Amino acid sequence: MSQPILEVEDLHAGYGPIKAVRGCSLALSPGETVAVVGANGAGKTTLLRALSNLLPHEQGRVRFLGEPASGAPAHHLARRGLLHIPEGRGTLGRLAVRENLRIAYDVRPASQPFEAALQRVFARFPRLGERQSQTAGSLSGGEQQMLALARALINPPRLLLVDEPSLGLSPVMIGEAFRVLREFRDSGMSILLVEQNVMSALKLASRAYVLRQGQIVMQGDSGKLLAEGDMLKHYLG
Amino acid sequence: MSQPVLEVDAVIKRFGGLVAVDSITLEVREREALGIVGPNGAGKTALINLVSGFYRVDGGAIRFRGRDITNLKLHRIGRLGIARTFQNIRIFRRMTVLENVMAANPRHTARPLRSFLVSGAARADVDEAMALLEFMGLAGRADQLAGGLPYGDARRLEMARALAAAPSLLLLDEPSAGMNEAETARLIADIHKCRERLQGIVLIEHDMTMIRQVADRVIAMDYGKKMAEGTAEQVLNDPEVRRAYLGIMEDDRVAADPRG
Amino acid sequence: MIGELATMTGFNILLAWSVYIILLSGTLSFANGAFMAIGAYVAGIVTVKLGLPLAAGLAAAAIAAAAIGLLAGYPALRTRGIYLMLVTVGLAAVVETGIQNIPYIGGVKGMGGMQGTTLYHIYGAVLVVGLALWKLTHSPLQRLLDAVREDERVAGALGVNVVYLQLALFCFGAALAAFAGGLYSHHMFFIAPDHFMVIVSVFVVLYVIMGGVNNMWGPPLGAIILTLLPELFRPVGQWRQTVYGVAIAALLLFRREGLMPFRIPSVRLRRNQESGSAR
Amino acid sequence: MLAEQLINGLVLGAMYALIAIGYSLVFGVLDKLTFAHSEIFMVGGYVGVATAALGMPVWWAIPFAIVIAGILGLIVEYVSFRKFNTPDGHITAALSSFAVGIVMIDLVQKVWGTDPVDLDIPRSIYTAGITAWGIRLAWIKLAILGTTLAIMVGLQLMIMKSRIGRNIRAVAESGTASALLGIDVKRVTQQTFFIASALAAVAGLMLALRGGFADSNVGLGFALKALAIMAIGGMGDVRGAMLGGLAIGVLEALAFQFDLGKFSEVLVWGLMIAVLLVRPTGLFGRATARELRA
Repeated sequence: MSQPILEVEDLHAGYGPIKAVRGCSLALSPGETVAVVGANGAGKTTLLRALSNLLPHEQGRVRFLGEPASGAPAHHLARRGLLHIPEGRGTLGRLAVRENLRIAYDVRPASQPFEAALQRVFARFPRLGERQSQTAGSLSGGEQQMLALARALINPPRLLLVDEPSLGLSPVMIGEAFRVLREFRDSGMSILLVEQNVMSALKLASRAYVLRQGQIVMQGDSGKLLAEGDMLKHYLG
Repeated sequence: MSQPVLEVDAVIKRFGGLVAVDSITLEVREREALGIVGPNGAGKTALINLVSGFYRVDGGAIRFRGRDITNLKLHRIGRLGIARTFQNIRIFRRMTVLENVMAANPRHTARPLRSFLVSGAARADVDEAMALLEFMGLAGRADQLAGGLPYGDARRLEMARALAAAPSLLLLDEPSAGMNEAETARLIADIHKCRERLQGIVLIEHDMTMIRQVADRVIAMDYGKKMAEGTAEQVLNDPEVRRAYLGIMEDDRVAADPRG
Repeated sequence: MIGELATMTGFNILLAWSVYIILLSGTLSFANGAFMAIGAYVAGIVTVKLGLPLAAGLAAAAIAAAAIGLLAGYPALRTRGIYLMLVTVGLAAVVETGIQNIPYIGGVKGMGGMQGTTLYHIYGAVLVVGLALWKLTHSPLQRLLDAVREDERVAGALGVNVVYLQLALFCFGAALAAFAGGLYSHHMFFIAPDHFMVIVSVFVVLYVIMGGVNNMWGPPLGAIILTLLPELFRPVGQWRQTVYGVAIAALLLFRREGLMPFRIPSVRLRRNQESGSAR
Repeated sequence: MLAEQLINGLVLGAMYALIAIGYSLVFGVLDKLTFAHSEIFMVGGYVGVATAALGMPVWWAIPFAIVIAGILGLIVEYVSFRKFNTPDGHITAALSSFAVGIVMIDLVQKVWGTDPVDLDIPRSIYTAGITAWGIRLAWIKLAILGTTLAIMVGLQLMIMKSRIGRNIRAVAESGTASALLGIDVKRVTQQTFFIASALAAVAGLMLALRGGFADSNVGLGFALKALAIMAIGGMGDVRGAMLGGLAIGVLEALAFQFDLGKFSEVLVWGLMIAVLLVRPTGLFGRATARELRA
């Protein structure tokens, strides 16, 4: 088995008194798509923010591409190939669509020249092409989500962290977002997906962890988790 | 039938194009605990912010004990007897636990400048506050800085401070977020203790055990609309609610989705 | 020399407290130098031109500044943070330019003839204001103000009319600065616009920040140190200003909270608690 | 002559604009105010004095001013701003930069004394000029206007087209989102201070060139006015600062022309207070659509 892309051991992180992540351990191998599911307030978003070093690790160890990641500034991890699409998508509203993509492209050396990569993205997301010189803030919620996901297309990352892609989207756009994520998965991209929408997450990911009150209470193959009835118990109590 | 404590009548709240609260109508009856559930971004917290005066209402009306409080100034709503807690705990961290509770004393918040003349450690004020701290099991930490409190105690301090404002309606915004089983069980006990002091409670929660044990009636919200209403059992077993919570199965979205 | 130093320190303590009073409610004012100027001139007009006693001059000064504080304060309080800072700087600049251009008060050349302030007046005022602030620190009002400073919205939700409180304190602060201004003009015998440049307001805020904003003793401490520091560096001779600047920058760097970082709690439990966890 | 006054107004406005743009950049990216900006502006003038004293053609002072001011800007960023990134840190940072400003004034006065110092460049520079349509146009004024406008256009291009400009606008919007996109926020902050300080020094140099002397006490007055201009134009909005600066320069020239004299001073402040009260984010600033703060 090749070396895992991401290894997390007994991670503790949180905001001041609120210890949202209390000892999580997980791993992700190259090309794998893994989901982290759980009710709101379970610590999913905090986990991702800790993995991309937006939050300090109070305890535990994280290794990205085999090298220790704890303590490195967030932009170092980004330059080593970790792309974190945060809750609320993290698009730069006052910059043009094209500029948002240019910044995502410049993160690390790319195999393709920018214009070529841009045309490839606009082929997949024609609407972004039509609006490329508009400010990202003027896009609709769904379009901003597409712009956020397009960042993983213009210069594919080694690991994609996606935080609640379905948040605030209409059902139609949720379907579209998951279709894009499925294309990324099928193209061999390693993805760690945090999602409250359990069914969609488990249908996309091969494996999943269930988080409850900052701790991993269940993990396993998506099929097995889907089948087990008590999965719902963790949600509806 | 006595007059409801709180009436929310077709209230609307918009942020730019997004309609966060879409003409919600609900009421809290005398001595009732109303639960509000719904997935992330459903507009639950926005609704509480509207009732407590943190947000301005864009449409509809809010009545508290028969009196119209729509878009009333924040401090006027507070003085009428609506108190609340916050999802991300907003206690006064550089003040002691006792000071946090005494700061909410309605005698002084109503006439701040006059309180200059009173002694800060007036026996009556201190005893009143200490009684509340004992009630919430925080008496031992009275002189400790609120900033240093462990998570569960910080939540209880926020409730003690809300009660110190002598409210008749208490709004709780996901009080159990980030709490483990034991802390949640104790929180449920604390809420039951508070009930006799209050005419109504509104509880926003994701922890369904809490909803079942505290809420007399439950409302489910999604995309700013009321999706279901009834007893805890009815609402939590409603297929529509389960789908909103667990998300839509890819293939079975054939039926035209009402939320469009 | 010592007398002069003591006098200036006394004025600076009163001015520092005038900024502290406003800062108590979470509003920072860079206009207190201007309020001092208003006080100095108004008191001067009342005593010299109208021939009334010093007390009347000081009272008029305080009332005038409070009125201007009310007029400028209410709209200004609608702004927040950096904007509020800028509006008060703007106010200071307008007053500074104004007093330079009003012939009645001598314009750029200034105005003279005021006298009557003694060291007793100054330190009498310091004592009175100090007692009042001590009473405030141990009153419920201190808790309300700390709450407003820490989370204005939550304080509002608990029933505190925050804007009213901020406006009231803005006027009290302005009045105190003007009172000190009145004393100042009757000590200096002669005043001119360049005594009250915007830079005065900046320095007064520096006293408060340096001394520590969380405690009534912070501002006087800051005022005393920053008034005496230049004298201390006199032996450094011509490098006084540089050393003074470096000292301030270093102090701010290492004592971010200011020299008096801790709050005086407004209430302590008399009987000590049995349970160990409380201590 | 009205036309001549208008030229003077534009020249003065150009200098206001350059300082105001510097404030806008720092405020836009850092959400903080720097009080050392005024002294870096003053230092610009003395770079002109030094260059002339070395006998070099005075245009060499521009690159010198940019480098020296840029380094001063980095020092201010490190000493006064690096450590104070807490929300209520902006007051302490502003005062710390004020203290650094005091040191700058004192050091300059140690070398050149407290009185204004003349630039020893041939007087002919001031008299040379042309009279077109009956208006007396001194070369020096046209040169200053030209240089300043060129810098402003160049800056606008850099902000809008270059990578540094894109990164500055990204960090100005959100440091977190920028970090996740691989932008080194600390590096961009330093670049911003360098550029802002360089602009201020060039403005100071222009003032010294126009007047023929450098003055160590010119900083505070000019800077406070530029601060007002930035607020009027829109906090953190470079375009606003440019237009605001030129407009105020012309208005003051007109006020002087119709000998309103001193009241032109109050004009700027009155306008600022009015604009801030009506529209806190200034004329061009984006009204940060913050809901009633929850």
